[in-house]
Amino acid sequence: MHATLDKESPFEPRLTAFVCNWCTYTGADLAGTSRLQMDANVRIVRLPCTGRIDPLFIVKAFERGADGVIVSGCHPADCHYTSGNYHARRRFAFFKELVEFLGLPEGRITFSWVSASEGQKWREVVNDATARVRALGPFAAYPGTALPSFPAASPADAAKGAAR
Amino acid sequence: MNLYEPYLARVTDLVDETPDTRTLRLAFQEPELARTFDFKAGQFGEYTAFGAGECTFCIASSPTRQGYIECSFKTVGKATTALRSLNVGDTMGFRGPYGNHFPLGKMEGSSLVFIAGGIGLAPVRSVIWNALDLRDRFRDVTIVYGARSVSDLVYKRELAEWAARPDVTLRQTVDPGGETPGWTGDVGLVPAIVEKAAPSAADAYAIVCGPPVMIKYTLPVLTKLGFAADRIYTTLENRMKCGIGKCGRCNIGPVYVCKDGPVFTAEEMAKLPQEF
Amino acid sequence: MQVVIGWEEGPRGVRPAFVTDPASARGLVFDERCTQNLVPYLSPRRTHVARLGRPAVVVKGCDARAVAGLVRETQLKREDVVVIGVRCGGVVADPTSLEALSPATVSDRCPGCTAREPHLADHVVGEMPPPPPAGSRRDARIAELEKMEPAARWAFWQEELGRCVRCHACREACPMCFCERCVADKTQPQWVESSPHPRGNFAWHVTRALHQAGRCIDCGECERACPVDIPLGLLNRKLAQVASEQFGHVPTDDPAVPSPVGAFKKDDPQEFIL
Amino acid sequence: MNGRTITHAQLAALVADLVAAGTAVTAPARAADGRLDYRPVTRLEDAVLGDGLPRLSLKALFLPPTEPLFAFRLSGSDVAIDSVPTSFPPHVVLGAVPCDAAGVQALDKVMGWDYRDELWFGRREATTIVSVGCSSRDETCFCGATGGGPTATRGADLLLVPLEGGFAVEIVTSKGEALVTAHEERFGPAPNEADVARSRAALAGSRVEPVAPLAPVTTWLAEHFEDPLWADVALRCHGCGACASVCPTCHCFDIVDEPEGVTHGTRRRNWDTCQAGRFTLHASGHNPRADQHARFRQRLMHKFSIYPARFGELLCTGCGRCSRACPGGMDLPEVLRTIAERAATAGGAA
Repeated sequence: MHATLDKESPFEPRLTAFVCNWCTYTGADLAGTSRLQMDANVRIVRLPCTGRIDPLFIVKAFERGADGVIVSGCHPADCHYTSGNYHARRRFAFFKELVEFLGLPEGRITFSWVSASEGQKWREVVNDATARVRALGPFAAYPGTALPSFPAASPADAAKGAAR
Repeated sequence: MNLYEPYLARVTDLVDETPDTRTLRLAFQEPELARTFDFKAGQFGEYTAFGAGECTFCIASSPTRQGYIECSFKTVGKATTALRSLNVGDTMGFRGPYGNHFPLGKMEGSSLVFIAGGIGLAPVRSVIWNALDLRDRFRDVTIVYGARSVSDLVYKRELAEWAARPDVTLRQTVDPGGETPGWTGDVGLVPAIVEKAAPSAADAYAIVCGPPVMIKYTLPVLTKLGFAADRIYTTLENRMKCGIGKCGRCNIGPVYVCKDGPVFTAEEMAKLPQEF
Repeated sequence: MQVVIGWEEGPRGVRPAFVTDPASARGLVFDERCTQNLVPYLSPRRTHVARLGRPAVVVKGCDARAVAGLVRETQLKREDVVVIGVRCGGVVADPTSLEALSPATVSDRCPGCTAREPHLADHVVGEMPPPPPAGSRRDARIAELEKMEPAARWAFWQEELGRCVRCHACREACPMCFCERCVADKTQPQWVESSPHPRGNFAWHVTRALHQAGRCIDCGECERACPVDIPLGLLNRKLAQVASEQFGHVPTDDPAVPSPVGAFKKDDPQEFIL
Repeated sequence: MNGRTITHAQLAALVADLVAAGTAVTAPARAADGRLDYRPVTRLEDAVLGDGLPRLSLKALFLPPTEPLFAFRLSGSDVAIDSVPTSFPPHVVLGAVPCDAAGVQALDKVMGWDYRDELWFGRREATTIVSVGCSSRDETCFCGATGGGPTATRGADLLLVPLEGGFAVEIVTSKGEALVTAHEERFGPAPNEADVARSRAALAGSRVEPVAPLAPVTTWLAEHFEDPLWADVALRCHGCGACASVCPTCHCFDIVDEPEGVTHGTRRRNWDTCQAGRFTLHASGHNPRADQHARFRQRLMHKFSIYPARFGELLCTGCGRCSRACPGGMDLPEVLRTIAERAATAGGAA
């Protein structure tokens, strides 16, 4: 997706983090107010609860150019809504197994529990995830539909599209 | 030329007709096209809100008013919501004009009876202004227009204008319960008001647009008044994508609404399968 | 009941039958060609079937799990349908094929089947035939794929999913795709792009498989309906393995057993979470 | 016969010539799962000629399952449109099944009436279709009833009829002739007529068409939009649209905008099917075809009544793919037979 990146500048991945409002977002905020140094590759999307994070959010993030995704929320037993993170845990267990079975490399999606007091842990999650995705390289999994997109301009391409 | 590429047009004006209905006026950006674009009352187009898609409406302005076209629409889906979010100066797309039209030429020298319900006034408005701009070519002009409530009446400024004209008979009505204090029009459903207004069928044409149920109950009234089925015109609103007879979506039995329509006589409608 | 949904001889193999006249009930058959799951015909979307009246449906043990699933998820009242069960010794993959049941022709889901007796049924007919052959080709294929490098696996699925034309036959033929309006048909916002390009196809197949996690009753109709032979059963089966290995859930025709996605345990495995 | 011959070796050389000259060659070829698809090939060995129907029909080459119509860029209040090309580099389809070639030709009518679909015709004009006599009939095929046959030439530019060691080449159109002329050295002299006739007869086989002549069906349909048959015949239809996906003549499509980020997007045309409930669903919630039997009727009507009435030809080439693809066991030959019987009875009564 970033095939046009300047050869001289090393690849810097873009990561999207879906985090719960009560624990991880506060933890990330703490990391910030504590002036912890960390990679600046992550854009945070705040949601009420990990239970609100539909796996389609992650798919959409990749569609729109993310190279990696972080999903993070309250530790088990700490959910603001009692059981949202337990439900999310099962759902993401299925999701993780599914996308890996489809061939998505393991390191592109990171799941973590980060509490409101764990600013330090958030820094580690972010730095580790960024390093993993940096090593994996850009997510270029949608050839032909990346910008600018004119696939199937010739019948041969069309045939490829139809027959593949 | 790729048929599916729209012309670019700029929104030059917008009017909120009702809380959920808006009229956009658009002018083509290509000067040559803006000068030469022509259409006939009743024809439709595909309007683009870029990023959301296209939607199909009849052109609501009159072909006698050159230099712009207008569309009026209710916000119901993705594309109409996006169209509604456009401001004056924004760019939208237009493909058309497509389809057949009201045969106004054939109606010259006759009386015209316009009957519309709700947003159904949009295509009729095009013919009304077309006829009024050529007023001396027609005999009596009668307009019966109804909506659910006073706030659902579209083109309020124009209704006032028509009401004030001595050469137009306008009956406005709202459904029972839809009236407001000070409402001076009729209260009652459109078919009943048509019956009450009893426009003469002598050498007259009727143009009827509105919700299917309104059309269904208005047609017998017109028949009773003496209108022949081949002198009653309406438009069919079917879901379309291409507008040019390819995408297969607007078929009603053997008819391609986009090419054989959208204007049909009551006589033609009666022969169609009841699948609209 | 006013209509019995069963199987009959068709011009090519057996096919679904809708019997409204008791005299025609004699035309109903059950044998190893009765591959189709008839439970999708109970869907309220099938207005043309619903019009026939109160249904009875003939089910194999695996199909009975679909009835149970619909009852579990409050899509169907158990008392609104008469369930006629048939004891099953496995079916062929292709109900129009003329070949007899054999390890080569048996449907991928049958080997090792544990649902041959339809417990949910109001009436069960027939003697228990011998079991289908053991040893799942599908599980072997999954293991093979899992041994590959992710990039090779990705390439395999891009080839397979790349054939998808987004007709959604997999969804329409599925007894458990019961949503009145599928998320893939929603446009505001549009979560799943409707175009059959790699992006849209990936989003759709992830969505379909995931929404069937723990819900899929493994009748194989999605894969059989697919006009371009995408091995959808591999995805369903993979998630069934996860449900079984991680959460101890196996498809069942007991409506009281909760769905593994709707439920949780406090000590569910979470090694993948940092 | 206006004909030539071509040996297997010459045909292999022709494919090599074309590929070397940059002409794309598409032929039925095995996919990774062993099934046939129309796929790009670079050598003759990869092509599977005259031995089975590819999964998707030839229409997919001219109306791809998805294709961009244009891209757009937004900046402030302005929009710029990036066009897609409507002319295409030369392309040869080798080994089209005759019923597929016929389907493409049937679609020229709808794609060309009044408004000319440049994307369709751009590809049509760039493409030379070489059909091969078909030897793979089963009980769902009824090409004979639609005016086709195992060696029918409708829609083909050249037709290859198998002979010992190669093929007889029937030149059908000037485009086909141009291909022969351009590669003169790859073709041999006219074939022995008796050999060709024998080969044709062998391909035609002795099997009886599973469907009677379709003219009475067309007549009956035009008069029976409302009929108890429809509720009956469509019961096992899931409305899944698998039939339309594999059909060589189903051409309904959807048009969608796909934003790619905030400022860019593509408008695409995607296959759609009249079998889907949402196909005719209005934004208001009203659905003129709310029932599956109405949707099945539409498909049948379109193929055997509406299209013939409008364009003078059937929108069906008898390939049988719909029956094979149907998960509900619907069988088009059977439905057509039922209608033909009713038409006969009605004719007798009238």
